Amino acid sequence: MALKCENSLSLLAHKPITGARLNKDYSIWKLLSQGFKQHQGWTPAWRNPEIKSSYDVVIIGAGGHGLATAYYLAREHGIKNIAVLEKGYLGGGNTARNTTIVRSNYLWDEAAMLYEHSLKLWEGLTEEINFNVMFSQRGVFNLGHTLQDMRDIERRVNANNLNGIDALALNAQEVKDRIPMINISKNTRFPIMGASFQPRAGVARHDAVAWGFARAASNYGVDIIENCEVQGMDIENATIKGLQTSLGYIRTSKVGCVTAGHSSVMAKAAGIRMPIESHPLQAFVSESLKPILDTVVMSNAVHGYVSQSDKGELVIGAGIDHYTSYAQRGSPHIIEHTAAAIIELFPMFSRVRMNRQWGGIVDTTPDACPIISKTKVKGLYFNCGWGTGGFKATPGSGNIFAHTIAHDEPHPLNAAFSLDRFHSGHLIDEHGAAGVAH
Amino acid sequence: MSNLTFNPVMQSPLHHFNLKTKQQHVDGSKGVWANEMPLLGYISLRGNAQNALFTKAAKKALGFALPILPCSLISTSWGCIYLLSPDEWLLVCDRELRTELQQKLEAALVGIHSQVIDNSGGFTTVFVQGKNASDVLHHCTVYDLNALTIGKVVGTTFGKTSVFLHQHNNGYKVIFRRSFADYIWRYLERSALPYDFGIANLGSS
Amino acid sequence: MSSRVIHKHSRVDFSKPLSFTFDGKIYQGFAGDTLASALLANGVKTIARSFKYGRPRGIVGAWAEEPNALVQVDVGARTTPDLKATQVELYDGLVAARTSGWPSLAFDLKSLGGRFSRFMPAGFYYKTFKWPNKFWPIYENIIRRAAGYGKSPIEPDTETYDHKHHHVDVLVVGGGANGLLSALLAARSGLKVLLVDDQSELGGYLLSMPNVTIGNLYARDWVAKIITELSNSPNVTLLERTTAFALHDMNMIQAVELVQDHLPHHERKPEQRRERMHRIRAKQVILATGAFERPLVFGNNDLPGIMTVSALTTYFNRYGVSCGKNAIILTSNDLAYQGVADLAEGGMNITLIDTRANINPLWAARFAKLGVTIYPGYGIDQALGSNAVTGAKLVKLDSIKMSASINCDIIASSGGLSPTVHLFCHDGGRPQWKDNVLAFVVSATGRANAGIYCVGAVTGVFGLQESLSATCETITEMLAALNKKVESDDLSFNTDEINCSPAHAIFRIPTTAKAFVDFQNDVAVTDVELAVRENYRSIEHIKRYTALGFGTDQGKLSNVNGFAIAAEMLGKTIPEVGTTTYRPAYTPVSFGALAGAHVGDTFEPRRYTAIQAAHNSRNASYETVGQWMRPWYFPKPVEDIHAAVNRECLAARNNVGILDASTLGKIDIRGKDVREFLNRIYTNAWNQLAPGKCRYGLMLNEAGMVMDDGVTACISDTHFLMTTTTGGAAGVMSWLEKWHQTEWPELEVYMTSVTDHWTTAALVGPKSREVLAKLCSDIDLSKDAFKFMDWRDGTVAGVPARVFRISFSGELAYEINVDASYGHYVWEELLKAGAEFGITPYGTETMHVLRAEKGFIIVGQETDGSVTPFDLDMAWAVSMKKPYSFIGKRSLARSDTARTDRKQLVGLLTDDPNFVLKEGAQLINSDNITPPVPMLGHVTSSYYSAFLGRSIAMGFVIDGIKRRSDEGNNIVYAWADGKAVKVKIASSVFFDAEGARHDV
Amino acid sequence: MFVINCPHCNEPREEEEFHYEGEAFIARPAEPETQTDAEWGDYLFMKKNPKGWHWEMWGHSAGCRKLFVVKRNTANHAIDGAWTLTEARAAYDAEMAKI
Ligand SMILES: Cc1cc2nc3c(=O)[nH]c(=O)nc-3n(C[C@H](O)[C@H](O)[C@H](O)COP(=O)(O)OP(=O)(O)OC[C@H]3O[C@@H](n4cnc5c(N)ncnc54)[C@H](O)[C@@H]3O)c2cc1C
Ligand SMILES: NC(=O)c1ccc[n+]([C@@H]2O[C@H](COP(=O)([O-])OP(=O)(O)OC[C@H]3O[C@@H](n4cnc5c(N)ncnc54)[C@H](O)[C@@H]3O)[C@@H](O)[C@H]2O)c1
Ligand SMILES: Cc1cc2nc3c(=O)[nH]c(=O)nc-3n(C[C@H](O)[C@H](O)[C@H](O)COP(=O)(O)O)c2cc1C
Ligand SMILES: [Zn+2]
Repeated sequence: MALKCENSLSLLAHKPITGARLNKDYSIWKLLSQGFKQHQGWTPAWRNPEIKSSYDVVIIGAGGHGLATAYYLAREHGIKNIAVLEKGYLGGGNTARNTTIVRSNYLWDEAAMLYEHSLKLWEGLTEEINFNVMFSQRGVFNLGHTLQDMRDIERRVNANNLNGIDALALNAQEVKDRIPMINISKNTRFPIMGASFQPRAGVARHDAVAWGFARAASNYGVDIIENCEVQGMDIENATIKGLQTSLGYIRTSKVGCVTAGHSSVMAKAAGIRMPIESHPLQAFVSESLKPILDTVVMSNAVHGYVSQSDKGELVIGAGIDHYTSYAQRGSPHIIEHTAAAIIELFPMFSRVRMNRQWGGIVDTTPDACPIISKTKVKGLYFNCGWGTGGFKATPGSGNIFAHTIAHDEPHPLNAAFSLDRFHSGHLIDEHGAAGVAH
Repeated sequence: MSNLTFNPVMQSPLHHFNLKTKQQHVDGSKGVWANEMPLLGYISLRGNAQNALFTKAAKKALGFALPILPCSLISTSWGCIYLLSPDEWLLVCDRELRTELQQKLEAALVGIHSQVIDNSGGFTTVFVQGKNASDVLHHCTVYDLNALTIGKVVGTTFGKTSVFLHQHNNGYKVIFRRSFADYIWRYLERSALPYDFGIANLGSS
Repeated sequence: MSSRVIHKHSRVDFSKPLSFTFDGKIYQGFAGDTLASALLANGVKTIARSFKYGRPRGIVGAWAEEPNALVQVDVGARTTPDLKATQVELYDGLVAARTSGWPSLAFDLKSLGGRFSRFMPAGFYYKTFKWPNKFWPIYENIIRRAAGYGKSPIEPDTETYDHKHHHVDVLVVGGGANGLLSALLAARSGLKVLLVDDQSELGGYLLSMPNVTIGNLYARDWVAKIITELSNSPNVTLLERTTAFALHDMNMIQAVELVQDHLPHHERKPEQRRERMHRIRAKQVILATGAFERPLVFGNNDLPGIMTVSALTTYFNRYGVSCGKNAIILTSNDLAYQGVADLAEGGMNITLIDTRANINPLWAARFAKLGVTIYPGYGIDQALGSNAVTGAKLVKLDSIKMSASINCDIIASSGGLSPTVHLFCHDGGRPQWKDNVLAFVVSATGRANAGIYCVGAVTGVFGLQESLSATCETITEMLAALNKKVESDDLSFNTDEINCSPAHAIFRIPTTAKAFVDFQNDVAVTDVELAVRENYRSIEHIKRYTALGFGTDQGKLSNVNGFAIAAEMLGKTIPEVGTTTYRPAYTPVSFGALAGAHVGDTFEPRRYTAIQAAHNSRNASYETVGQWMRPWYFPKPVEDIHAAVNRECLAARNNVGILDASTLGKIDIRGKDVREFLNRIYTNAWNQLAPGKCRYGLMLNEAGMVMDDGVTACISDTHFLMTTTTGGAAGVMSWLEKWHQTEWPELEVYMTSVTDHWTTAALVGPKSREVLAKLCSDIDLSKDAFKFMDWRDGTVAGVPARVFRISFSGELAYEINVDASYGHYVWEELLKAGAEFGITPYGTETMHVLRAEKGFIIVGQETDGSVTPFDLDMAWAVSMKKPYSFIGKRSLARSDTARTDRKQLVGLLTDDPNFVLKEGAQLINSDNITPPVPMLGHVTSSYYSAFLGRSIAMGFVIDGIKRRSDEGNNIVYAWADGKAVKVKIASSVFFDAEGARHDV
Repeated sequence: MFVINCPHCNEPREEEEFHYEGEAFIARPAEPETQTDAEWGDYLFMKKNPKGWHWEMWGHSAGCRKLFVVKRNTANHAIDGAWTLTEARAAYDAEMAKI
């Protein structure tokens, strides 16, 4: 049932690193010494193990969430014999495709606590996994363009502050003061009336997150098996026994399914129904530019959001394509509209050029909140439904999902995100006031 | 209080662009010409095209059989009947004829499941012509105007909104809802700019 | 330092000199030049500095493949970053600047760091900049400043863009030999053909090899002949300077045309676009996109003065530019030979290094005549020179023995052709590796069922004669599938080409010097090696770890070399390694072109009512509601919003106000089952509502949450008029249709939107009856004849009108509906008639205050998709007894939804009557703020009520309905702006609970 | 970017004229009140969301405003056909009977 707020902050405290298994050898000193040796001495970031016929826990899907889950299972729950199975290359799903926005300024307590837990982990992640994930707290603005937007912003900012999450409500001029390039003219179609701003929010290097977790998990002995597709589930008496994969049968009594856009396919294999629809979500990058935008700007009303990466390209996210699809591509009018939206916010970007455009498959739920849940199959757990906004949750999600799997019991932070809510009606509707969740 | 006298004035949806004062005689000097055909009568009609009672009654009232093929229209002595959907028609006529037509229809359709609505305040028509007329519309709509043969009407997009299109004599009729008029006209003007755009005196073409 | 060669086939017009500026220096070029050809002609070698190491870089390619020469073109509002100098057509007065190199091109500070390049291998940043953690922002700042090429403009664009939609039988992409021939054959059979080519001139690579003959014509004349015929065909459209940059599902191609960028400023017309995006829906697409020659990888291969053979040849033949006097040509194939011959004939001093031990004797003989020195079986170990190439150190490949160094001022290499397969792959297609041509190619008719055909070099057929014949076959097959045939008698394409001997499968020459694969991202062979060593073994990992192919050239020259080198390191074959995914854009495309006309005024529709002009004339300030622009308030001079709203509210309560309510959705519903239909759609019951009466209704979604509300009038037993919220109108209309079409087709109802037809003026206040009476003589307006919640037909100001006596303010009020054509007129008549009573137009803000005083909700403000009618304390609007389970009913009974301690809507009063709570303030139980603080709900609406002389608010509170009447438990705190303010939970009806005011 | 044949307008039209309306043939329980919370929740929220052939509804929002059914492959965007609701029902039932 609903999470009680009183004790939630204590849940955010993170366990100190135990065990010295973590390979600490990424450092400036190692880099210098390797520089003199033509870098011949670097070792694989993660092992390439032979697949075993049985594991204590199998995680399906080596996206950021799956890898983080495996890492925390090994590190915090002492489970030794873990595999992560990935049908393609690790980190190649939505983890490779997202616009990397990390924030925790969600409206409802349950969601805010979940994402704040994650944000806290982000803040120490580079150090913890000894891999620079380039988490850059350059702040995120959520713009408001109507009176109702401004009410919603006020509501969310107040809720955030009461939950101990940093957030500010700004008026249009204050937005302009912080982002001099932005167009706050009253004559635009959707004049900017203000924004919420979370200073601790920001962006991270998406690939580094997958690789860093892969390396860290591998160091703890987790077997990461790429090019291994799970094709069926062996379930007896509503209990998971094993998995059919493209590399053969694997015995196991615990399976964590973290397959994002493909969750319905996995659910079908398990005979479970999911409140999920898979949609294309597209994004694009401009050519690389000298620094011009040092924060992240999101707007639901005009349907676009933008930041500038450390490499210099503008990273721009589009709206979702309405139809369902697994094809990792969408329709061009969505991109066209997004470009128009960006010009509406930043008219000077009209002559900047799109370099590359792509799509991912997002697993959307009716309430725009994830599912982190046990299922009616014993030993089978699902972590999905992150939709357009799960990158930011990567460490937090892995952390509490590992707990859920290890204890066969939800972590207090994900108790509210179980599948039951679609029956009881206890949805955590983030559509209403938080809008699109990136 | 029965001695009230008023002089009601109508304004068309594009009234505020003062097109009348800008209109010119249509000639070959410009690539595109357009103007509003203001204040026509528009009647929405719904009914079951498969129901012979309905079609017969409509025919009796209108003097013409309803078009029933997809995307078809017929021109009548008093205007046009557009099929918008298998069970929906739009009747466009001179404003003066509207009430009579509506009443005739309503009378003929008594007892037959149908809907007759005066929607005249809600629509307007813009006529687009000139040698680049179809070019300009190809900037505005995703529909293939080559497929818009005579006798055909299609509902399609116009910029980010939607319209009905009908090729008529030497140009196109673009029919749309009043509240979008400002946007549609601006979009049209903007699209026509490279072709040289004139406000047509529709009486003169 | 001009190095022009003048020959008759060059495409440059030497009679038209142009002047231009690069990096502050003025140069001369000619019409027909690109910026790149003009710079090369002027002896400018270094155009850029490399991204990571600051190494000097020159021009490598001649077109879209160029990795290095990114320039900033123009200044001010027109400045454009990151254009490839090879694709910028020269015009008089063009101003361009470098995008890298600080403080100058000649000396780049990064090159100092470049000496430490050994410490900056691929992905080094993942391993460092971590200590101490808190310094990361500082490190990051430095990284950011080092990154990036050109500068974004900082002024808004002054030029415009648009989109044009095309629907054609055949789209040909690429205007080279094979594209032109395809277009010709398709056009002759009567099909509607569109051909796009990205260059300024049609002809493709034939423009670079003008001396080849096809039949009895020189290539250039052959091209001209075809173009003439195509231009004269009414069914053909040719678009030059138009890049097809994306191919989407079902053959939707986006192509961007550069309309005026190639013109000098004074010739650009403000009414013309800068760029136009063509969206082409083609029944058949013919990809004739050609190929790019990839360079070979060797030591120091990034020095200025090193380019591809085809680029060197192109500059020479097409642009009349000799890039050097003494050239070393390094090749692994015969394809480069024709160019070599042309260069040698043109007087260039050439040393030919072929990695193959055996040279095709026909060529060898020809080269001997031309004085070309040949080194068979050799390679280049490394280029020599510091800022530009001065020579090369050769290596004998079979023995890997170093050999002599040779001086030169230019090196050109060819590792074979990489077909331009990009578009083929955008919608999921995959290219296939073909060993015999050492290339990823696409099949000519492999996707014919999708209407995609491929011709020319893109299919891996590189011989001209062979490709033209194959093109004929492919097009014949395409036409046959359309029941047409090739209408042509001149299908012989004998060329004077010498047959090719097999190419050498070599991609890099092993060396100890730094050898670059991807110039733009400074990816060296050692980086690929390192990636593999560190287990980034998938080609996608290699791409992502090293940034290979990540640049603005998207690896057009580097990808295949990268795949091959990776294959070598992984011990796999190239097809086993595979390619990365080709994605749009083929070449970059401006946001402006993507947006087209959807900017500024036409970004999104603004919907206006018929009374807009009247509101403008009264100085309305507007609020955006859905797509509509609604008057928000009407400030008089010096009034702020508060003063204006207070005045407007008092006028409505004390005298008479008037509101434009035309934006409310209106749906006419007819049929014998209309009552049943409404029973299912709304929460309340509709069986008893008599004609002439109106009723308020709530609509839920199937999850039981409130989605819309409004008043619906019974016109007759089979005819109702529904009103909806402004923002919800379109959604409700589709909602009704959806239920009717999918679930209840048996119900006899038709619905039609009449929102736009009616102008609605709400006349509100105690004087409203008197005002209306002045304009309306045919409705008996007396209290008992025309009751609250009645409607009547009549005339107002001489116009037929439907008048509703309903009230969203609690006052006596009439909503007057007239044909919108008369809307403005009637509005003005109402204002005239009301003048004596001080009639006051008011906007949405006053409307909100008036309704809040009465505790009426606004859907979207009081509701957020998580609110049931019971949460709103509106059980009175729900009839649980209707036989059909209305939409959303069952959901209300779910365990969580049925809880009685949910958040519920109540009134809220502050102690200080002048303190107006913030809308969005959170409600909490105490003013002791130590996060996390449990939240009870929030303030949804809050205003100062001038009429009540105090602030009022509404909001949700857990268990609020009970707490409202629990004296000991009715205090909460509203938290906003960092402080908590005490509020009392109260009834949300702040006055006139009994409704006396509207009942007069 | 699809081209969809509207069975009511009887011609292929661009995707932008349409609005996606989700999985087709989700039947509303005849007697909602007798459903358990779980059954009702399944009806409300659970989706087939197949990777592969999908029976779905589209509305011709810029055209005839009718809803109709499309069978589309969500893995590669191929479209097998489009039918009116009534026509599609028969085809759908026949296909489901085979499974
Ligand atoms: C364009 C775009 C922009 C986004 N922007 C943001 C943003 O700004 N901020 C944010 O927080 N979120 C964003 N997101 C959402 C975010 O990317 C995802 O929520 C998040 O990455 C999900 O991570 P994951 O590890 O669960 O999934 P994934 O990274 O998709 O991993 C799932 C893995 O499962 C594998 N898999 C699937 N089926 C099988 C099988 N049968 N056997 C084996 N393996 C299988 C897949 O190959 C994949 O690698 C965006 C998403 C997209 C597409
Ligand atoms: N040596 C070389 O570098 C080289 C390169 C290409 C072709 N060729 C030879 O030239 C002859 C003709 O070849 P072909 O007709 O197949 O190709 P081509 O290269 O002559 O023509 C292709 C044309 O398509 C254009 N193009 C490519 N992608 C485009 C896009 N997305 N949008 C618009 N335009 C685009 C190119 O700029 C070029 O003008 C053949 O003999 C071929 O082998 C040689
Ligand atoms: C944050 C971010 C930044 C990116 N920047 C670039 C870029 O600069 N250049 C580029 O070619 N691709 C860039 N990409 C896109 C990837 O090349 C790739 O398209 C994406 O990861 C999806 O994978 P796919 O195209 O292989 O399916 C970026 C992707 C992300 C998520
Ligand atoms: Zn249709």
